[in-house]
Amino acid sequence: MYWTGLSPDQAREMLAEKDKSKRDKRTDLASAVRKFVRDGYNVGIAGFVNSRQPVALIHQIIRQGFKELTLSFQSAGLGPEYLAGAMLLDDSRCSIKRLEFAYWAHESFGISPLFRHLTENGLIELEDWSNFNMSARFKAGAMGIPFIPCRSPLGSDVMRANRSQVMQCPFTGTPVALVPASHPQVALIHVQEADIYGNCRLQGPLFTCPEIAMASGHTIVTCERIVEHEEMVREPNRINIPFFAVDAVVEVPFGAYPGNCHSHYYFDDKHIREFRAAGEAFRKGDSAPLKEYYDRYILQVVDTEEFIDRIPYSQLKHIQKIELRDFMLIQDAPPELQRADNGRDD
Amino acid sequence: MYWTGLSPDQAREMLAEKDKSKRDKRTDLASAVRKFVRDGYNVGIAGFVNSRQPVALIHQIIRQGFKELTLSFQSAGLGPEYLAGAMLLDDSRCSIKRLEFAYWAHESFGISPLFRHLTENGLIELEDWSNFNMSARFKAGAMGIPFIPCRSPLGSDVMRANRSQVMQCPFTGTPVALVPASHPQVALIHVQEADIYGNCRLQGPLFTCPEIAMASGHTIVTCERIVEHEEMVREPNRINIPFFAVDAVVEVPFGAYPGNCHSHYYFDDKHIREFRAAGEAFRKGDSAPLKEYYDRYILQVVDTEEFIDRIPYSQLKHIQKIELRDFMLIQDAPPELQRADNGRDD
Amino acid sequence: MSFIDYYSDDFSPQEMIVVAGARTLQDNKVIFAGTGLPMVAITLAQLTHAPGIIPVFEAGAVGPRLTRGLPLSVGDSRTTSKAMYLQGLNSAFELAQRGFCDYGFIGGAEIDMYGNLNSTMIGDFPADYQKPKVRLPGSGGASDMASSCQRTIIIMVHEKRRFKEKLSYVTSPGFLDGSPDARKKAGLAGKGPYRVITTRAILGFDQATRRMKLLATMPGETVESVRDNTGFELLIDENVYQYEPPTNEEIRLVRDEIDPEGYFIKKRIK
Amino acid sequence: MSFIDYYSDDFSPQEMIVVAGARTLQDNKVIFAGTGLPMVAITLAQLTHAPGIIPVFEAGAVGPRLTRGLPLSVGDSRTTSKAMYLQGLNSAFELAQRGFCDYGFIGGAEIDMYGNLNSTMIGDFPADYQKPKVRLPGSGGASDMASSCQRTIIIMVHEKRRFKEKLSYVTSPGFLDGSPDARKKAGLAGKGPYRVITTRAILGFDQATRRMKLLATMPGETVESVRDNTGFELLIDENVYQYEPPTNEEIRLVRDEIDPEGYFIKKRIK
Repeated sequence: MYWTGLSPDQAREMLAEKDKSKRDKRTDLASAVRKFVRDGYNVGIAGFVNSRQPVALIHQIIRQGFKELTLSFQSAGLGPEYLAGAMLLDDSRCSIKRLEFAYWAHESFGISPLFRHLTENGLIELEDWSNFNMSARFKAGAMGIPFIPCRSPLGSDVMRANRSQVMQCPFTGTPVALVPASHPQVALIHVQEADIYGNCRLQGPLFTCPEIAMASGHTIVTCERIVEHEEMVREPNRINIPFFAVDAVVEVPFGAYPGNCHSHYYFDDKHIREFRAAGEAFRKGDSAPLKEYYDRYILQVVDTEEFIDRIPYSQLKHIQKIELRDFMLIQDAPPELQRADNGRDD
Repeated sequence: MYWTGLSPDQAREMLAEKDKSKRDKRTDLASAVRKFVRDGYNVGIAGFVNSRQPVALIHQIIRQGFKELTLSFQSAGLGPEYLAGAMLLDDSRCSIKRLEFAYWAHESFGISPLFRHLTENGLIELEDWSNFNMSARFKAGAMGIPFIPCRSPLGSDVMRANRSQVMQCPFTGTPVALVPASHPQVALIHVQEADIYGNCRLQGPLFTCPEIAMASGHTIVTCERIVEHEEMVREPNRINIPFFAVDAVVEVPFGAYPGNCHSHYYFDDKHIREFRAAGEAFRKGDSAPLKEYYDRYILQVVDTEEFIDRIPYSQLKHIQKIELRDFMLIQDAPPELQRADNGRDD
Repeated sequence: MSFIDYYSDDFSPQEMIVVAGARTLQDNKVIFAGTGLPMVAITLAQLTHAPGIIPVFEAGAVGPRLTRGLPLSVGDSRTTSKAMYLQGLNSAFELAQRGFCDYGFIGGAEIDMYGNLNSTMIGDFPADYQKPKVRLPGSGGASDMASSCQRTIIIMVHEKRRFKEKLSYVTSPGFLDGSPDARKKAGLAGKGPYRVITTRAILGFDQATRRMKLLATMPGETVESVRDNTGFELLIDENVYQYEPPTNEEIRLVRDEIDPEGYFIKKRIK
Repeated sequence: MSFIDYYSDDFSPQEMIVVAGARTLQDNKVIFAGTGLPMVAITLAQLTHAPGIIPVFEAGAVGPRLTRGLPLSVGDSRTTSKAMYLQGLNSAFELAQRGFCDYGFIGGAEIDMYGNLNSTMIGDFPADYQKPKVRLPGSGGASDMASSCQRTIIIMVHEKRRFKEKLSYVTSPGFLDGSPDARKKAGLAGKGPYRVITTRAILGFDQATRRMKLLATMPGETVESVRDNTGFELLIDENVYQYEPPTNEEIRLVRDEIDPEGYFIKKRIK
């Protein structure tokens, strides 16, 4: 079988030889990307659809320009969409070679116009999996086993178009799918909180972030805020990614914007629609809006701070407010201010 | 292959047909054991060595009497030791038929005299695994897959005396061990906190408790204290066992005594030694101390509360104090009261 | 209350299916929810007859109360309020694989008579796989839900081009080729499709043949109109009936409480 | 400070090996620690030359500071203070299997010339497996550490009956039958034994033959005395040397700070 990214043996050897000491890993976006991303790499994109997508890192990758990337993820929207746009505007600067994935769209915000464009024109290599398959592949990688058994989606065409194998279980005699480990060369992850050593505490769904971090050759973490190490280790049961699975830590508030970052900000509906509309125009033959979008928000800014500078304050305030208001409603608001609670009376 | 406990298909079917509603599952020790334990069952023992062993449940099993049990655990001390003593004193009341396990002893408190007695006299069936193997077997069970690949301990005699199979990995061509899922009919678990529905929040190491709970046909949870549901769900990221993996919740303070229960009490060194000494005397031919121990602490009391009534207050205070004092030292004590900190200066 | 006050006479086909979807859900069951209409239907069920439904979202949340507003993604912040378990994708799918999820509740783009769904591509497979005629978003978690939840409920728009004799690609397994025990032989854990809820009908599956069967027609539809909009031969239940229209209260809940911004349920232009 | 003040002249063989164990550990490495003497040695190393050691305990704790007193179990409360990851057994062993653990540090009851360990049974295997002559506690996690940590350090009492030509049972794999690439062929991830630290010697393994080799003798021991207490033919390094005795400070730390109650290091009766 062919491996994209690292083979299990390569991944093991690379990690075994790595310096795993507890040391300050803070750096800036440009340095982290320069140090850990290369042309031709298999890049693991953490988050889920448009939540906690590593947008800041992807923008930086676009600014620096990397070619022939393989993207590995379960479900993603903004991350691959931004790379697709960069490729379609100038593929001598940035390009996707291949996808190992389960879903590329934006859920309630609609399908991905650029994914349709790339695929329907045969511009990228596809390997379809299910969400569970991709998550399990990262998990196998994180666990240090070459494959993991999975019962879905057996019998489907998904399993005919990828590298999974179906075997008779030697214990039960029934068929089971084996999905091979995924070890991207580099993982891109956005989290709420990290300490300077790379210990990460996630809020809300974990998605497949811990698994991707532990499976990958190198892991770059951006975080909404760096917290004191002593605060982090006060609650060891809440640490979701251990420091030695992380190679670089960059503090980037709004690092998942315009997506959702649990406890910090909800989707920026308006901005996502603006970006999607530019993609849709591109698919229909008008590349101007997409070019304008990239110039304005990615290429003419040096980092995420400058990107966020170009978003109206009222929009940022709104997405923070609807995220935090919701939290208040759940936990602290007086009953008369709460929405009808459809849970059971307990 | 033969399955002990439930086969993967049986385990799936049983769970699929179960009532998984969110309902009050509080009950008492005797009712829980009466309802969910049967002669001949494969019993999953949670905890690790002498920490968070389900002692209260095991004492109750001894009081009610169950025969021909298969015990499944990774490393345990007090749990199987208590059952072994009950068997050796009266095997018409209580007996162990078989072990699927990795380690039975007491670490710093010494080896298990009753385990030696049982095995060296050929009184129980043995299936040796490693700690990882047993943990991975429960994990496969919890994940709903019939086996899980494991790279250890390949090449050892452990793998020659159990039901694992070695296969060539179809992706890498190298050998990998496959360990079959374990689905005990019933799991015994002691935790610090549960709500009335069975959601559990663990403190300290999780051991293999979540996996055993999710793998087993039924799960009985004892807890140091029942917490309000609203308090539990305030921090969903801290819930380690979801309510629908639990069938009964019993509030039993000191439910892991004389073992360690993180955040509540440390080992009762003195009591463990007393119990071990009685076992050692038995192995050397004198059954009187063991009989006295069982009469006094297990058979002549109706529940854990009465058992704890027979422990001197000063002993209980001591084990709480050394557990809590330690916590204070870490987090809150002024530097001059702390032990030398051998961590790095950070 | 008179009949005229009780039932709505102003609802869209999309509103009808979410109401029917909600009514199909039993109280106190664990429902693994796909994105879009299933989330709306579950919320409606929780607000009406089934407050004890335990939703599971693939990004990790189990049993949240959907009191923070309709989630726009099965992985967003709104799926997590007071959840009783909150890990990640692996844990959610493992719960289903183990048997914790009574129903998988998913949408679909194309379906065949055995309840198989396509959400991957239109075109020849595998010939055109790398350059399909139309590329859809891909499996996501739907194929895993359809594989491992005990039963599957499917909710979709009923058009002839979506109800097809042969799918370009089977993304989410139904009864596969319809042969006896096809799912079991493939190694699937769940029992397969239970209901298909569409803009025109409620459909089930014939036990003997595993073929799709019309159980009820939506208000304004007939057996013939459903047949005409189905691209394969449909079995008709001997007790086929007219489905009860949405109540005013159901419609109010959908419009005013659940999806006031019209993210999933398009506003009806009067 | 004079030589006489610096080195201890009052120490037990057990104290000698934990001191030697500690000195063997490099700073800033990840050490997966078995129960008993390895825990004492790691703590001593952290208090002396290697404050940056990252201990991993199989019950789940990664990188705790051992400031709450010596753990009496690798799963007890004292292993968790300020840990940087705290899950369970699966996570700990998976970290090792993935390659995060530089060294496994374990004790053993019996060893052979290829560094294989027995902690399961004495007697004929498999004939007497169900009724062994002597039953030991079993593998625990030691076999997993010996399999998957990048290198293994073994610490044990040096007696002829423990250093055996042939083990009753191989619990923890060393170099297996000693053949070239035996570990790799078996499918093991780690590279195998690195050092054996005993009450009489420091031993390593010959690269060409993977056989145990005497590197240094403990104070009071000679090449002959070590040979006499070894049940198989020992290779002798050409640069074999006398091992440096414990310092007063090391002994003080072990006795007064690390194991004052003598749980693992028996009190020396003067």
